[in-house]
Amino acid sequence: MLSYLLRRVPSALGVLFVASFLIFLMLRLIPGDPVDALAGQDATDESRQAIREELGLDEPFWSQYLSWIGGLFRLDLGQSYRIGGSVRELLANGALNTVVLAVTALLIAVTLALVTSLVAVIRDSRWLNAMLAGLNTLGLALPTFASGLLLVLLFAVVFPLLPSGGTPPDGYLARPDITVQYLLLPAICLALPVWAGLTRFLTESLRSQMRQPYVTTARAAGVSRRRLVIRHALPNALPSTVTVLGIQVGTLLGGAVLVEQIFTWPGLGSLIESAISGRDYPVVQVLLLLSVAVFVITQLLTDVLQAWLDPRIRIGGAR
Amino acid sequence: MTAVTPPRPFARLRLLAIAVALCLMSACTSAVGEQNDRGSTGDPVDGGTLRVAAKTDLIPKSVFGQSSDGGNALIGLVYDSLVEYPHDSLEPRPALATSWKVAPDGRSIHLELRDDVTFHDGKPFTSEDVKFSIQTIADPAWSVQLQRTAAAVTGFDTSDPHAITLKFDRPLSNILDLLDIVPIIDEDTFDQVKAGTGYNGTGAFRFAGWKPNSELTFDRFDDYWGGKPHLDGVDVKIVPDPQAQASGLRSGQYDLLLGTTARDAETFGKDKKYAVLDFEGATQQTYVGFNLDNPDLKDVKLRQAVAYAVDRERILDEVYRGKGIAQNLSWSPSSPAYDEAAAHHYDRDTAKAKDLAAQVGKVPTLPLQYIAGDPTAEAVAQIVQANLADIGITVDLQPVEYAQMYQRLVGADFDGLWIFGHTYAQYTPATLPVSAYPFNAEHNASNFLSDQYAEHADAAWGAPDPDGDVAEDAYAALNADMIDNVWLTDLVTFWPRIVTSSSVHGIDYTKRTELILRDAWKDQ
Amino acid sequence: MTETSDLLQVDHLAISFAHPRPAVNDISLSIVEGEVLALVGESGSGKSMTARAVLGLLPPGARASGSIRFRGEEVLGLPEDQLARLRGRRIAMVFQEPQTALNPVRTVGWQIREVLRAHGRISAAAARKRAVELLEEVEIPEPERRIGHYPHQLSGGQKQRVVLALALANEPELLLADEPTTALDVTVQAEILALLRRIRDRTGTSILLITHNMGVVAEIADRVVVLRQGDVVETGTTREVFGAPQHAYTRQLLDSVLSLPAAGDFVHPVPAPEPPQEAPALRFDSVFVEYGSSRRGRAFPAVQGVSLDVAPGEVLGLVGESGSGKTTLGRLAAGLVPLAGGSVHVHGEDLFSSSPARRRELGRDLAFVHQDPEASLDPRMSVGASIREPLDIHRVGTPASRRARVAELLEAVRLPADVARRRPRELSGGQRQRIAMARALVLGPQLMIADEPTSALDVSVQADVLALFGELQQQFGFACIFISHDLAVVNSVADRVAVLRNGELVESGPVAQVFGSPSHPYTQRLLAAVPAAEPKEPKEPRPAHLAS
Amino acid sequence: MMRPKAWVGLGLVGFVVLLGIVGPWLAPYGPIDQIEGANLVGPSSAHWLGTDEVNRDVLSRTLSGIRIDLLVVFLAVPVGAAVGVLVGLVTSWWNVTDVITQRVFDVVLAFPTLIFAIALSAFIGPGVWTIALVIVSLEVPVFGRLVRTSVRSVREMPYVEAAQVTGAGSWWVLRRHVLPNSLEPLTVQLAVSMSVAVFIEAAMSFLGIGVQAPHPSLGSLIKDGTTLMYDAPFLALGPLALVLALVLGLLLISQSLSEAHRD
Repeated sequence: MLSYLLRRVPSALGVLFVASFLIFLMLRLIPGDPVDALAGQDATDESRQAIREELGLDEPFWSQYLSWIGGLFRLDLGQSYRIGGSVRELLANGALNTVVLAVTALLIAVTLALVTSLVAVIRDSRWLNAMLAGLNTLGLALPTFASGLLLVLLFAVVFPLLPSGGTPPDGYLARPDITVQYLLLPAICLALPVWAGLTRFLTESLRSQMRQPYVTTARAAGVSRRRLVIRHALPNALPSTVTVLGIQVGTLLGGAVLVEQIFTWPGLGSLIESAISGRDYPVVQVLLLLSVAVFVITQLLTDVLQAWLDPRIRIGGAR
Repeated sequence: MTAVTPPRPFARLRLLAIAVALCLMSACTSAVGEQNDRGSTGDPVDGGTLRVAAKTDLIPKSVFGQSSDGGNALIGLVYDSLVEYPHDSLEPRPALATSWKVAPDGRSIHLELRDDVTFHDGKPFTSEDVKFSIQTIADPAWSVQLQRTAAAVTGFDTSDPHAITLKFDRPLSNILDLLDIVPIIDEDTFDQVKAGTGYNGTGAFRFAGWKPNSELTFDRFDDYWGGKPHLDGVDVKIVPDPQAQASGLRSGQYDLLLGTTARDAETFGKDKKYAVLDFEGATQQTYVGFNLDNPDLKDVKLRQAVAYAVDRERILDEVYRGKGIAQNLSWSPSSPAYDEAAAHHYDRDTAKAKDLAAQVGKVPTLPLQYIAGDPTAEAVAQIVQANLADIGITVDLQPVEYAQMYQRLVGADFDGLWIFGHTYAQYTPATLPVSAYPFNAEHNASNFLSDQYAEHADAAWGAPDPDGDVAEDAYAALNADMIDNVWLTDLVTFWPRIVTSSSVHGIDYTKRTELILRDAWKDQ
Repeated sequence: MTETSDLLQVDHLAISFAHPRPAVNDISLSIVEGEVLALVGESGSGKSMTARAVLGLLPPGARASGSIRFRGEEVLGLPEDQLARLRGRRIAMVFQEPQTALNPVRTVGWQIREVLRAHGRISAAAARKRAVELLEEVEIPEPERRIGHYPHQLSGGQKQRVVLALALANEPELLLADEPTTALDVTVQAEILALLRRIRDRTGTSILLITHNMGVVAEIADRVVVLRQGDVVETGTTREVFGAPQHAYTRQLLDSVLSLPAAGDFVHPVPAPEPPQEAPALRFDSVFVEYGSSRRGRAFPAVQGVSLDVAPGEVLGLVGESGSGKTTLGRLAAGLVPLAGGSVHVHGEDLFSSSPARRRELGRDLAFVHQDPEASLDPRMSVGASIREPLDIHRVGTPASRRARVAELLEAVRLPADVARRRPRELSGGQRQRIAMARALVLGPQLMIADEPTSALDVSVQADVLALFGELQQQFGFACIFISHDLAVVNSVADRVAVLRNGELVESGPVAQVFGSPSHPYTQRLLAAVPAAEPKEPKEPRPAHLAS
Repeated sequence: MMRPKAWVGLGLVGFVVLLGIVGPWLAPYGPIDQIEGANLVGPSSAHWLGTDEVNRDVLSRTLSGIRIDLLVVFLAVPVGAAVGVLVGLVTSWWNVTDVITQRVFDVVLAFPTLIFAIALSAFIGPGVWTIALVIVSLEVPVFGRLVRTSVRSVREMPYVEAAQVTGAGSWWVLRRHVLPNSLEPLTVQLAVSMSVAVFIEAAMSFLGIGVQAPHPSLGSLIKDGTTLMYDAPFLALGPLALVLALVLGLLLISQSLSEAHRD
């Protein structure tokens, strides 16, 4: 099990390193000099040069890259050009909001996907299946911003039940009941496509597991359908579902850009937009690398989770 | 022996669902309802937090320069200036300075300062703070548009802590503009300003915290020299999308919007639950600029053709919903330099425009840059594009992010045409050609350099009395420069409009569109 | 004709599907208590569907009519919850494929407990105790340890024993066994059959045994019902059916069963083929093959030091049980697996040290026929294109001459010429294997490697294909490695035979010699395990082998 | 035999495609014509879908905007798919190239699409070609991986081995066996990718980094409509319905393709 994990780590690190280099290179090629934005109209060549030196932009490319990577290992993410504070502090706030949103969305999506696909397969009724398939396709076909705006219009404006956006005013922990209300709409909006994709996959794979001989064996031994689905088919369907979930998690950050904009959720998505438009390299490069790291770590975790869920990998083939 | 009960997962799920539903329905308070049910009594009451939605966030490194909603709110709430202009005139009122007197030679000013003012951290306010504040603004690192004016203040007599004499290296007709604009800051805590961690001022509200891209919070300053404010505090949320601001006000999450579109403001204005405040006097201008470094724009006939072609009335009516003035001149109507005839010199005349364009000959496609993601700018740009198409000029629209737009303005490197806003037209006329980026006679965003213009600007700057005859002549000359050379042409002069819920009262603002909330209160 | 003592009574059972598919027409049968009834037929005869109908396990869309009575009570059309009470508790079922019949992510103990729980509450300790008992009953060693194991940690035979334990857990009165030994090696098959018999003897459980293998029938059944395309062809005691088959189809089935030479048949060695004049068609010189990567330290040997010659025009049978390395050896000859040691010579030329171009050239004389008729032809190519492909690869002749050659080969494998335009999925398994052979022969190869070419086919089809193979071999005169787990098949086609076990050569020699008087004990055991296609007198159980 | 699902899907997509092709001839106005005095008027017989805030006929803009989406869906996706298939096919046959290519694909796929899109638009500026480039660079690894999976499974098939034993080279096998047998999963993915492409166009236009004013695309029309959600809720409806129809149609096609593939 451990060696299984260890074998995957080097390639994950490789992806991260290549990505870090590409990000760094790409940002240096983007037209627009950050010094222009900072120096102002009345700046002299001397003051521009001073800014350049202060930001380390006068050093050669490689040494800039290496000092950045070196800083990453010391958790020193650099200083924001525009905002002035350390990138780490800037990120901490946004990251918290994005993580809270994404994790809530993920929990909603996974819970709902489990419930809907289990009910669909256990009940196996024609109209229920048709209804779920319809909802499902709609969930996949509705663009995130359209569903987001619909949710706002319906639940915040026409029926003012929930806030139209923003984070809870006193933080997440002070009033859990208020927090839930603030989270509900954006999380549902972000969860919708994940739920749809996951439900579709899980339902299909549960159905195909139900056709497997081992299910027939258990059925022939008198095991009820509900137990067949939940206790027999589900554990077999989970490993591959986890992989699909891993891919979905990777797309969550991209979806968060839209959802955060619609619900004015001050997370990494909105941060990256403003940082890119402001040519705030230190923030942009860390954010880009972070999104790659999230993806890579998610893949790693899915691999591990998948292996753990499947005794054939967990225990190995030795008799 | 333990009996094994088969688990009943659905039963558990059902319980959970019921629990959540019950919690949502009864036990919990609604985040929305809590903020809506309030009755109005009509009299000022203390307490409550004003929740403001702002479009753009504070940028600490240019807090005194590049204007942003967040930065403006910060300056308006936390800091005071020495004098204050009323909205509708250029006759300043006392603020931190109780009285002032400009020397007869126009080369110095003496100010008496209040002696009962302390900073939020308890430090008393003295003349040294004035000196430090003006010197800070004079530092090019902050890219403040008034930097040139501030830099012209070369002598500081701070021997009396409650009075100061400022000496100039030349006559400054717009010195009071500077004193209205410069926030009085504290040297001891200045390190925190650039880092965005602390802002120590003398204003009615003290800075409580900033979460980048998210919110700024302010608490009431009980020892404010102008009396304790009614509000407990102010929360400024950063909400870049005008649509989200409107939704937030409707759903009761915000009390005051700083970034509504004209159309949203119009819609809200028809609803009794909301109030629309026009910041009259704090006028802003939208203009089309020309970068003369682009060879296609070298010919003034082409620029004049554009000035004749644009349909200012339509832009005013359709985009700004009629709230403003359509004119080609860059002054506010209240400005001493405003000239009714000159302001309508370039009223729409398609025939003239076509004629001028024909004289230029074949014009290649011109790039037109405007603020990306700003519905107002996009609408204006598209109308301008259509207007120019009518006279046979093709324009390629290029949206540029706000930060980039500002950078290009500062660096004077727009590709060709651009649409942007300018301000300072409501101040002493000299401030505009001396300090505003699009007009600065020494180096401006259009790369328009003219000795004649520089001379006229200097004359206006040095005029002993901004309303005097010398000044009047200089203004007339400047107007002629603008009309002849057209390095930019104004489209619309408008005033910012903010929307509040009708439970908010007593909102005031500075000429620079900064919120003043020392007398504001909220129905409880 | 209804007898009250009948445990199960099936009357005029018919099963139909919405779309055409093998179904059950009219089947009637009965089982009395303690009896082993064999349901015999080829694929499509409806034998499995009949058994599934008893437990209400028909696939969705199937409609059954007629009557199925269990102890006089109608079970056909019972609602799901009542069927669930019957399933496992009173009638249990065992399926063909032990590899997939167990839940791969649950332990053996869990699965037994689950089956016990399906019919009433049981404490964890009691369930564990019962699980151990059951594993003992199906003769799995170290049951205490095995209940914590996952299916993939067990051998095929052990898995089938666990499946049996699951079926027996709730002491059913009737056991439906659907081809319970088909997927197993012969020695394991013999053990499982012996176990089934002992269970019947010990518990009195009746067994409905579904099989296509007449040898298995002869070994264990009391009575036989022969099915053909959904109808009962013949019913009788095993003795009657084997001794005097009434129906032509029964006779045909019995005739197509291949037999081995009886022990001691071999007296005079058949004169060995003349000593090879030319280089052998294929020579293995103490070859080694490893699977897995040695770099990661997880390589295990698949073939160890095997030396063998195949003379031109000779058919060498390669036999052994699963894991013996016979398939690997065949793939090695085709150059499909890397060589870890030794050398392989094809017509005197070293296969693995020649250049890639030369190896492709050598391919002209080499052909490979795969076991699985489903996968041995590209589903996207027409039959004609598949047969023509080797000609296309080596750019032999003109398009017209290639077409002619395809027609020639189709005739040789006795298929109509118009088959060339069809797609593989339109053909039966036997037809596809003929096409695979035609493709293999199109370039007139000197050496053919046939990997279990008939093991997926029904017995009667298998007999036809083997006969065809013999004729083709005569006609084209190629040398052949014929790989099979079925000793009787090898007996019918091969000149010489090599017996493999765990990657090593056990013995080799002319077929009659090796099968007639095997010298190695393993070969003897292998031969003894093959069920003979004639009923035996009841005799004392053979010594139980340890589970593999 | 085709399922009703496939017919509905084809019908929806065909309808949108037809509108996109003949639409500009049916449109009463030019897509960027500003009609004097018709500022944000509601749906009427003169303007079926109303007019927008700069006096343009929304119906005409919608009909014209479809073309951008068609371009993205039926040009960018197939180009990305073709490149991906070619790269995947060629590189996955040999272990060394396979490992390198897969790592590169890993890196590209590791960037969330929209974040990649934002970064790219900062680099080359917003516009239709930016959308196309985002989609192409997304689809290349998607299809490359898919083909790789096919190559890896098809190369183990007995019919491939039979050909190899007879002397077929790598190219032969790739061309004659692997490619044809990979087509089914590829067609399913093609339909899925096309629906994703509609999303990407819409999302990028929504974020302001897609098609630029004054030219319409379905996504930018929806964005324009939503900024005027309270004043003119009718603006976004037409384009939104078309996006839904297109995505729904493509999804139904992909679903019925994969179901047909499975049976």
